[in-house]
Amino acid sequence: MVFEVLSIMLMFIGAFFLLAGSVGLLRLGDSYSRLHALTKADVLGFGFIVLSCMLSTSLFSNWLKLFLIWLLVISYSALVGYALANRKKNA
Amino acid sequence: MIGFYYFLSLILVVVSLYYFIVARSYVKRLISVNILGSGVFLFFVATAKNTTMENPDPVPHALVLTGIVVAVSATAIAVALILYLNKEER
Amino acid sequence: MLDFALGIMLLSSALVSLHSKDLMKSGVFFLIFGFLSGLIWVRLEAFDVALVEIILGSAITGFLIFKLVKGSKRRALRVSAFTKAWAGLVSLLFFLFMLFYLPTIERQDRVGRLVYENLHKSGVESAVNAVLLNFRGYDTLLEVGVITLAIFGLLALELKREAYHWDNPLLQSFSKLLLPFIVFFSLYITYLGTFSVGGAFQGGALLAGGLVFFALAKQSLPLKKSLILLFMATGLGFFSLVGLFYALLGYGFLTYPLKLSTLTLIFIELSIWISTAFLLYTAYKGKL
Amino acid sequence: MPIDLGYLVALPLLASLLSLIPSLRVYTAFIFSLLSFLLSLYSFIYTLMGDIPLYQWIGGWVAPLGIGFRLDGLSGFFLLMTGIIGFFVALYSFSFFKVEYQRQGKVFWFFFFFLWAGLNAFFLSEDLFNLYVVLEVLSLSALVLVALPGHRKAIKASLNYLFLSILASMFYLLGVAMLYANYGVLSMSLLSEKLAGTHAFTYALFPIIVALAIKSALLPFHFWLPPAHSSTVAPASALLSSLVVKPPAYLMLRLWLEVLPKDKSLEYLSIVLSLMGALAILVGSYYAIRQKTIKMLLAYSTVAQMGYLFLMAPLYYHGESFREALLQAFALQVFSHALAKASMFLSSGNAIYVARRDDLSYMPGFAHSHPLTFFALFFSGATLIGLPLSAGFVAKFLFLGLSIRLGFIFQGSIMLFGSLLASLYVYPIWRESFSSHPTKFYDNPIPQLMELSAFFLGFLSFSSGIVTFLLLQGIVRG
Repeated sequence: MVFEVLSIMLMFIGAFFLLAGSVGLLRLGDSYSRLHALTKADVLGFGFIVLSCMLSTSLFSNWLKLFLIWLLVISYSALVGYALANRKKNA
Repeated sequence: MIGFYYFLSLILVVVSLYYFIVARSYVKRLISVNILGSGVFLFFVATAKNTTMENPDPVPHALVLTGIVVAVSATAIAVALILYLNKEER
Repeated sequence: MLDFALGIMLLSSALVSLHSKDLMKSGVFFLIFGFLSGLIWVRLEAFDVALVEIILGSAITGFLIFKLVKGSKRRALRVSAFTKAWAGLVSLLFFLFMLFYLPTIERQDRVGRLVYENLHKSGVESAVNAVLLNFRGYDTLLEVGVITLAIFGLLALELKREAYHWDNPLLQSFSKLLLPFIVFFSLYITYLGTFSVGGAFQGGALLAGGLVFFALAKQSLPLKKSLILLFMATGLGFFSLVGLFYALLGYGFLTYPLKLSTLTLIFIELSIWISTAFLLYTAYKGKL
Repeated sequence: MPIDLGYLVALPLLASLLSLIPSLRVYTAFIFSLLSFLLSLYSFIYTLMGDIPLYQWIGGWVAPLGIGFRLDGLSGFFLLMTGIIGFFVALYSFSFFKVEYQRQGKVFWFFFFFLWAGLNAFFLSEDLFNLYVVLEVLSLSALVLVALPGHRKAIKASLNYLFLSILASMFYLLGVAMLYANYGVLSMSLLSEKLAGTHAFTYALFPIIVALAIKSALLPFHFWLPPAHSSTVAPASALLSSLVVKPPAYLMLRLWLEVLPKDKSLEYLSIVLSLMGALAILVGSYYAIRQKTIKMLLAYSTVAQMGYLFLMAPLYYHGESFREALLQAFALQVFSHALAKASMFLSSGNAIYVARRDDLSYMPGFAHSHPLTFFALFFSGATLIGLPLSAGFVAKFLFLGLSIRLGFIFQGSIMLFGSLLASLYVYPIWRESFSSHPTKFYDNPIPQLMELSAFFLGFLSFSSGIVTFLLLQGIVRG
């Protein structure tokens, strides 16, 4: 029972960070800082959501898949952040 | 709920038909054809859901799958031809 | 409520993509339109279609369209006010015409009930793949033919233009790291197709995405040209050979005997998987 | 003994893949074109003797679940037409690509066999969605054949053709989706039972008919055809003009006669189609007469000749009792136009090979230097106009008899006037090639094979008028 409550709470925290990220994307003026908001806040929010999904599943295979998804999201969002910043600099 | 998706597919088809005729550049015309295709596929999948069985009818899903692959291959050729025309112009 | 929100977002992204003057903007919104329509397919419980739509319908089509955005002029075609008027009239009439049509559709189970009844005889558990490969296998044969025809047509035009790439060390190392996992995962998706969501086209498109990501960093595959050509032609070649083989054996064109059908279908899926991947990879590169 | 109809589709597909291998190219091209021709011939002979219509359910799954092949008199006849034209165009292309366009020759065979497989698949299939995929195969392979020469005009023509054909395919798919939503069935034979007495199909009919009209270049949508068919190599434009525009008209006839029940809206639609057909004949012939280059002239004459098939739409609607005669007249008109147009495009290829120029005034005096090509032009021109003894004449004669018996004087008179116009645009070709003092005397010889194949096609189109009773026996039987 405690797992359900915990996962719902984590889900809310994740949703809050996603909201913060998108608000940051809209509000911040300079594109570099918007990039910051996008990569940092969203990935953190996503991490919390993955954590809450992990709690709600009992199967170990799902647990492993979710962990791999989280790894992939972290790495490619860093790459995308770097790519956007790099193109912005040379363009 | 299904009626809304039928209506949505209808709007997509009509809007993309208008923009197909009025398109100023080949790229816009290509995008409008793709959106028209998505509208027709939405009509198909809405029909799949419009059944009394609990899980939807798989035949329209297979047809839409085939349709998407056909649309992608037609787009690939269209892109090659448009690139050829742009290259020729310069 | 969720459908309403998805529908409005889909419609608005379509409108922006169609109406905006700037081609880059319409390209980006076309991508958003593709992902949203993928979500709508999930909402309508069409999971296989959602997978294909997101990978093929929006990502790869979007990528192809982005190849065009830089080069093309905005004013290629002249459009007079008269054309706008009759185009508006035609689409309005068509809208009204279809509006009268919609109420005539009633709720009935069409061929779906028959598919579920005969599912055990098709050698595949997932209903969509049973229809795709066994019940309507001839459609899929012609469809593999269409994509092979399109990409070989693209090669026949001999476009000398260099595909878009960005040689950046970070991208190169990351794509090199990711490629084996993508290949393995797309094979898993293709094999999964016989049981649940997934299948040959989804896996092939996924692998194509991986290969394109690999080639994006200006790295070419270590395969010879003729081998790539062979991979591209395996889908159509193997599928029609199997169809002919069973015709020669007397079962009839594309008719699989029950005990052999699962094995044959798996081999057909693998051949479609490898050929779709390399066909779409060549579509990105524009030349061999 | 009925053969497996799957061979008719799978063999050309395999041939197209094999023709990619450079060393095997010429052998596969010859062997498989001969093989496909014999297969089509066998299936035509089967319709004369065996029990037809022959149904073959692919994968053993019967109608609503699976897809079926259907071989009856009409489809057997069109398979024969595809076989004959495919075989002779293959013969022509052997020597054509040795002499000109060597680069395009390498890839031509892949799309040639794909087109052949698509045509066989179209005339055999009886499933609406399957016909959508086959229409896409046909338009994509035709499209690449148009873009083959690679110069700017060909690419622009094929791009316009591509956009229009994708739009038409999507409309056709919408029509099929509407039919599936209402009746839950995709196969034509089941659909005819379900449609009796309902009205919902008239809505679905509109997108399908518009799509088929676009694909067969009926009047308001004919703009893509002349640039597309005139800007490509001779064998490709022969294939396009004679074969690729025919299947949509064939599907419309099959829908009209076998699937759709009698309905008020159908009658109005047939009148509209007949008017558009009549306009197509008049406008097509008018432009054909004014053309300066032979390929554009032939392309516009294709638009005009396709108008005949739609002109007779009211007859298909009212002629329930004369079903056999209507099928025969339609089949013969398509057959004669296909063979005549193919041989005219091939001989125009010869003329361009000799004169190095496309426009009519420079046509070499063929009567003196190359009699074989001149005879090909003469025979096929006679068939286009419909002079007696030719298949064109028999088709027009049958149509005329039917339109008078059913009381459609307008259609009959337009057809006669159309034949007059046809003679007006065929005559300049004869005048140029028969001119006693040609502007420039060309004596460089045309390769033997190119002349012979053009001649045989023209001769067949003319002489088949004599053996029509044998050709049409299949349709009479069912």
